[in-house]
Amino acid sequence: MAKYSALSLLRGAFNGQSHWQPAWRHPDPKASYDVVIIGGGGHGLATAHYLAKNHGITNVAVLEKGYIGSGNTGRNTTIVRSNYRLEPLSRFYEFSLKLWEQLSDELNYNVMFSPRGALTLGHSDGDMIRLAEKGDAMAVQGIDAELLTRDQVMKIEPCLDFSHDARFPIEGGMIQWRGGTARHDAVAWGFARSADSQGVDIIQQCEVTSMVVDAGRVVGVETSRGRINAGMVAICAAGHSGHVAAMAGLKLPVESQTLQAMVTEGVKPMVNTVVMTQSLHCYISQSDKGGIVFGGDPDNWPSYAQRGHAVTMELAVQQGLALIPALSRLRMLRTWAGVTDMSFDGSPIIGSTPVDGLWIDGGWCYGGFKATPGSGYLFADTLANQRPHEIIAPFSLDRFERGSPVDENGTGPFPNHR
Amino acid sequence: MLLIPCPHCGDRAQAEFAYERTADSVVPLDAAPDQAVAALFTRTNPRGIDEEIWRHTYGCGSWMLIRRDRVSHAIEWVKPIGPAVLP
Amino acid sequence: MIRFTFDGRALTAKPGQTLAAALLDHGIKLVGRSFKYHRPRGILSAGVEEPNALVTVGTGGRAEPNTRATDLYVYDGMVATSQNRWPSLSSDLGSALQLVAKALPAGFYYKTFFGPPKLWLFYEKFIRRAAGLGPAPVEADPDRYAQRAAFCDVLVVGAGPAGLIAARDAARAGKRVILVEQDAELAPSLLRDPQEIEGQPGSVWAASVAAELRAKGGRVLTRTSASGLWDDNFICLSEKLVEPGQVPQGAFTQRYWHVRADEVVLATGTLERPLTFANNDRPGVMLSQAVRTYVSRFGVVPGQRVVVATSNDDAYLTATALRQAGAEVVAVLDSRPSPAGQDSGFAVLNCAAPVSAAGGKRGVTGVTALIDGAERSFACDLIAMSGGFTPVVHLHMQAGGKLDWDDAAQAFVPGATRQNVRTVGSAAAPAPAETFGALGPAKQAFVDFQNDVTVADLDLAWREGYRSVEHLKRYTTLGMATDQGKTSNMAALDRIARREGMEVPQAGLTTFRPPYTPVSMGALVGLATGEHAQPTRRPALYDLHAAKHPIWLNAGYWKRPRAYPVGSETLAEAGLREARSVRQAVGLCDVSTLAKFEVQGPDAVQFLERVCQTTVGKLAVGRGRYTFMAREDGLVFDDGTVWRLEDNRYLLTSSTGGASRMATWLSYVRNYLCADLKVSVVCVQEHYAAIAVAGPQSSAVMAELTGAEAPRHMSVSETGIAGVPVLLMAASFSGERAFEVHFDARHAEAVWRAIEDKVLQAGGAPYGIEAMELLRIEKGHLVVGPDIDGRLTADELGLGKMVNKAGGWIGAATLHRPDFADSMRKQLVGIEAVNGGSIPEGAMLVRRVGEQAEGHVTASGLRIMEGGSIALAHLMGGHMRHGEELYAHSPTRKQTVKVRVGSPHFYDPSGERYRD
Amino acid sequence: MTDVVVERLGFAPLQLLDLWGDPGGVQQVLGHALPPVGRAEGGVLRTGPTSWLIEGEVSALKAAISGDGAIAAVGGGLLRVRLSGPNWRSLLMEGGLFDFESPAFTTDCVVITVIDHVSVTLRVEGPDSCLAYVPASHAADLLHFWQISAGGLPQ
Repeated sequence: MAKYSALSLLRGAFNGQSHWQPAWRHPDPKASYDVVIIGGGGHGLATAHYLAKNHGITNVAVLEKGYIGSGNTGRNTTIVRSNYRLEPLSRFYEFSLKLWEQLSDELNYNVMFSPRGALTLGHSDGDMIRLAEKGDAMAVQGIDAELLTRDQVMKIEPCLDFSHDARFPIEGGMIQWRGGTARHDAVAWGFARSADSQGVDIIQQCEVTSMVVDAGRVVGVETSRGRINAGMVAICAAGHSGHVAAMAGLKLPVESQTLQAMVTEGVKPMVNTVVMTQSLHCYISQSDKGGIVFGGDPDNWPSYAQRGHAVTMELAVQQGLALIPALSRLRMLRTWAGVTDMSFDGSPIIGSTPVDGLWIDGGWCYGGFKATPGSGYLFADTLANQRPHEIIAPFSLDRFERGSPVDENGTGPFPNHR
Repeated sequence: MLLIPCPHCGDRAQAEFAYERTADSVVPLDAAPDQAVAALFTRTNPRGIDEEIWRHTYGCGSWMLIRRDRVSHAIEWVKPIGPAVLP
Repeated sequence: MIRFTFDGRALTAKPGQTLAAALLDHGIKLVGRSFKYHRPRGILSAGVEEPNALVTVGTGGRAEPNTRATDLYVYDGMVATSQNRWPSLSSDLGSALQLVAKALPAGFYYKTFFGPPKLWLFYEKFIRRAAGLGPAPVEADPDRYAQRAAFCDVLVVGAGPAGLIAARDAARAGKRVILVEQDAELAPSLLRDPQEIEGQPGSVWAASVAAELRAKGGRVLTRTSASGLWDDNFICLSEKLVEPGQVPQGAFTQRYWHVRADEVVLATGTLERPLTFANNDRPGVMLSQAVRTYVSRFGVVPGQRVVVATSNDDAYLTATALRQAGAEVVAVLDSRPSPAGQDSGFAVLNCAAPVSAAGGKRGVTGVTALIDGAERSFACDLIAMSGGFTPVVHLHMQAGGKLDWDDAAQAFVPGATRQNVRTVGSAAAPAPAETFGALGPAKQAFVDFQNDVTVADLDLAWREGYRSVEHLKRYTTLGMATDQGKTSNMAALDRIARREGMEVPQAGLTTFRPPYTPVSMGALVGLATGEHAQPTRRPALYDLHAAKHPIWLNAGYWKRPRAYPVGSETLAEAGLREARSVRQAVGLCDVSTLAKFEVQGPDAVQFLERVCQTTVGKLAVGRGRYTFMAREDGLVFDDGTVWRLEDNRYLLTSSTGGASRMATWLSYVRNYLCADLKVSVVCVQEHYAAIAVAGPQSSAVMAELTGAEAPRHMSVSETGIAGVPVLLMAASFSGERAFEVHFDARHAEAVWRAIEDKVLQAGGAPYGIEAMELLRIEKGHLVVGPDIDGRLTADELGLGKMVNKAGGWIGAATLHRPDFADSMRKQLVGIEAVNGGSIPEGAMLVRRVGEQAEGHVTASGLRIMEGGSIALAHLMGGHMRHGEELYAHSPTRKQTVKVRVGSPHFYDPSGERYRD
Repeated sequence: MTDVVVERLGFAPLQLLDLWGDPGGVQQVLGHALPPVGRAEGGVLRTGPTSWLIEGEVSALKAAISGDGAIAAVGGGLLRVRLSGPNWRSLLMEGGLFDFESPAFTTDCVVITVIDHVSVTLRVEGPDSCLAYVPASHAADLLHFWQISAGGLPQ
């Protein structure tokens, strides 16, 4: 893997940048691999990278039905944070956040992880107490969390509406300074380049059409590019987890729903952090190109269409404008939608399945992007050792029938009730 | 925004409706424990046609079963749910 | 004449001119700076596809950054400012970036800026400042936006000749029609290329069609963009009622339409494609049809010595228009081999295409062309180029339509559709043209003008493996600028196809998502701004409370009084005083927001015993009880009271915050699970106002008010207060003898005043949520949200003894899951500070600071009369840990308080005070 | 110039009739049958598959439906607002979802729909007026919305 550096860019200035090699190969699939990963998004590619890097397992194929990073990896709002209330979640996301902090160097690919701060606003005393509770839960685990007064929030984000008759008055907030954003596509590309350089085959335009099952064990997959045998099959298919799992006769505790996001035309810096709120459902940040990136609620009804509901976006903008009235004259430039696999407690599902040889990394709801390095690392560890890593053990598939959901919001088994 | 044919009111905007759950997630009142757990915590979740329970929440309030395609969003049919209704 | 300013310079415009037209009229060619290299840019187009000429228009709260000068009609007093330059447009320091451009190829930032994240954060500051086009808005928008629904049989998008005819046909067939046009004028193509239609001059004809549509009840909206075409022909339109930055003449600045149409007819026309050659981004390089628009429609000739470069016939019309306007057409470079336009009298050169433009920020000075393999240069001050026509298929694709490849036009045209959408006019049948790829040095040949993406960037991306068109876009940022690739996508596909040696359709296609043109955020929101950003629900007694100037609480959508401070009292002081008056005398509190359901019918008990985890059937008429409800997963999600008013008539109350969830849940159970029951469940949350009266004096107060002995605890009587029939329910949330008075909300004020009089006479006071919280925490009553958090079972909440042992309630079946038997699950306990200090609500419970949390404080209060901090908490295995000492630890608030675990019932645990 | 008048009529005694069976004697009590979905007759509006909103005296009706349904008072929670003048249909299109401009939406038609995020029950009283039943807690918001909107209706 030719090293990326400022120096090599400078060298390119004198050779017309002609020395750059392909970031990854475009190989044909081999007949057999030790591990076949279904899904060439951030999670699948990260799993492949860590299988190779941490466990020396390089006879690995990542199968992608479109092009790498074409699913939710390229369709999110790029937020990275570990500010969760429940211990299994904050512990996992903190593990992931620590990987983010060194990811650009690890991959020799700048994923532009920008720890500009993840700010959650509180609009009432009640909100502030819930924020303190979350911050305290984080802090006792050594995760950074700082409660902010209204004045402190005003210094950090002067663009917010601090008037006292605001519909959502700002009483204060909580910030995780180490949270922020990253460049979503770069994450897929960086993991792909690194995995490829370690020998992993990334096979694009290769759709899995069925599972090959022998004596109750998954031993391979049929694909649009022929049969591929596998020692283990790992599903990293995000919104399509249920569809893929069904090929092995498995029904998952997930429902696929659409999550939309949007971006405005670019303007000079105005939103400094990632702004979220305790009692609303919108999250706002500003991209490096200047666009204000907005996300809101999922559409709350099942869909695989990658096509959102016009009104959901209007509701998200309504909340965003309530917080930052000066956004009114900006224009919405682009909307997009991803298919999310909404699990039945809002937490991911990682680990083994009842089908021998089949493993899953899914159920990420709308939290999958920030999990990318963490889940790749821990899922690779799980696959390599054929047992769940301790940090992801709480997220086993059987937790629902056992009665141990990890329900951050306490809203129960229906995703649209969250 | 879908146009949903309410069995009682005719075609109405989706914003008047709320999706509740899939038909396969209904837990009958007399469900055995295993049956209840299976219904609550597993879904076929097909990338295609499924049957879902919706409510005309901000309209007549009635419940209905909608069979629809989750990729094209085309609605195949809608059936009313609930007690017998006078004309 | 219309007066306006551009970068402070006072200028004039003719009526109907766009800013671009007016600037060209004044000979101003340099209008903006590009995003990445700050290259000088002029005006490329005459429409919404403009990538270069972006300005900020308006001032203060009306300032609109990134407004296309080509899509902005000049109005008197308009203030327009160029963007992304410092200190000025003509001497922009950022343009120094062009010097290092060679070291900044596509995706350069992925290959450098390594090191710790803080370092990237540092670099990013500068990158962010350099990026971002227009200035960030600061002030709130002073204007309003309307949102409106419309329904029609046929919606026609585009009021060109094809659209007008389609709309007229539909109207004549008796259909409801809406016709929308993004331009300020109908049929703008007829202003560019005047022609007679049906015996009338084009624009007269267009006006007569519009008049006919209106006469037949149709709606014709100009300055209106169809931005999104969603499922089932739901279309969003944004209509400019005034120009960007302009002071509205009426109530609104824009109107956002939500249209539902049976059929959508797309007459959206085509966009002209630029040619790709070196320095094709210089001011003075323009699209051919745009040049013609400026000449014929706006009366502006953008150059005097013109080279026309084309791959199709249409550009000859431009040459003709220029000649008629007095400009010199130096040459027509036609890429096609066969002689075309030979009889036009122009110097037509075949097999000819531009390679490189000369000139800088003041505009082009010449062009070098490749003619049959030989280079030749021409001096000129304007290059009018045409690379063919791309149908506007955006809305067609948004509606799930497929695209077909039209080889003659080298363009994608609308194919099969899923929705009732059809395309007419040139968007369905674009004029033939050929493509011939990029010429000249690839590093100077721009494909995406605004984002500074060159052919060299595309080639680099392809070489590095970013071969899918989506990868290419994302790696190079092609098509991601404010024009969304309207002028660049096809050139990129063409380049990929040539590299891969395939046809364009095989090279791929990007999907178009809403909006077609950017939509003001204000329009997406309509009137839901400021204090109306979300609905506010006001209880019936709102005005009465407001007169007392309470401290309000936003409880979900509701406005509720939190405390009624006297004098300079703080919230805490007022809350404590109010709570003490309840403990010592009597208080009254508005609890109208509680969820309330009337459950009637012979099967009402059966229904309620499904929903409630407690028994209901044992209640005698006139009695009530505390109850709680489990979800299907066995965990408690709400609580309340149930009252038997008559044999077959019950009133069920539950939490305010859970009201709509409970209404849906009861309706689901009734209609889906119990459709055969003879039961009626009606939500009466708003019909009944409710006032809680609590305190040792409460029964005396009620007796006085009703003239009868007050009902005993958990009994209900139907009586009257101030002549108003009321339900008098003896129930206590405070721990004192207490009542809830429920009655028709129409009489809310009369009843409140009557009760308040007596309460005041008895030495009591009204109390708000703050006091209510103190009272209920001391008593150990639970609240949905913090205490009943949807994660615990009834047993774990300490409610196990009340569970209906006979079962039958929803949730019983799943409660047998093995992990629920784990005795170290969280359980509800009380905690009390042992060495003073105040227990922080939300704090973690730890054995020692530095250890993991074993629980947390759900609600913190105090012993109301004697002081001392007490709280409710969730604690692992808490029921077995009474007496244990822990710390309530709040690192975020830097507070740590030693606490002892015990019963949650701190006050009158045996319930003595409920009895008179 | 608004051509639409928004008039706050205040509250009235309103009852919700909810049926689980088919009572025979209703026609005799009311003088007409219970109206079908989407329609009103006299003081009775159909609000759902099994429910009717009734203005006026219901004690006789209560007797007639006994065993087949129940009646609950709901009038304290519904503010009645009259929209009148030639532009009432146009006003209702603001912030709406339903086709009030449809020629089929005529006198005694009833619809429950969402306007400005509030669920409202509407009954056409005649060519020039329409009666809205607005949840009392939302009424201040919705009246404000109508007041602003009425000032800027499109031609």
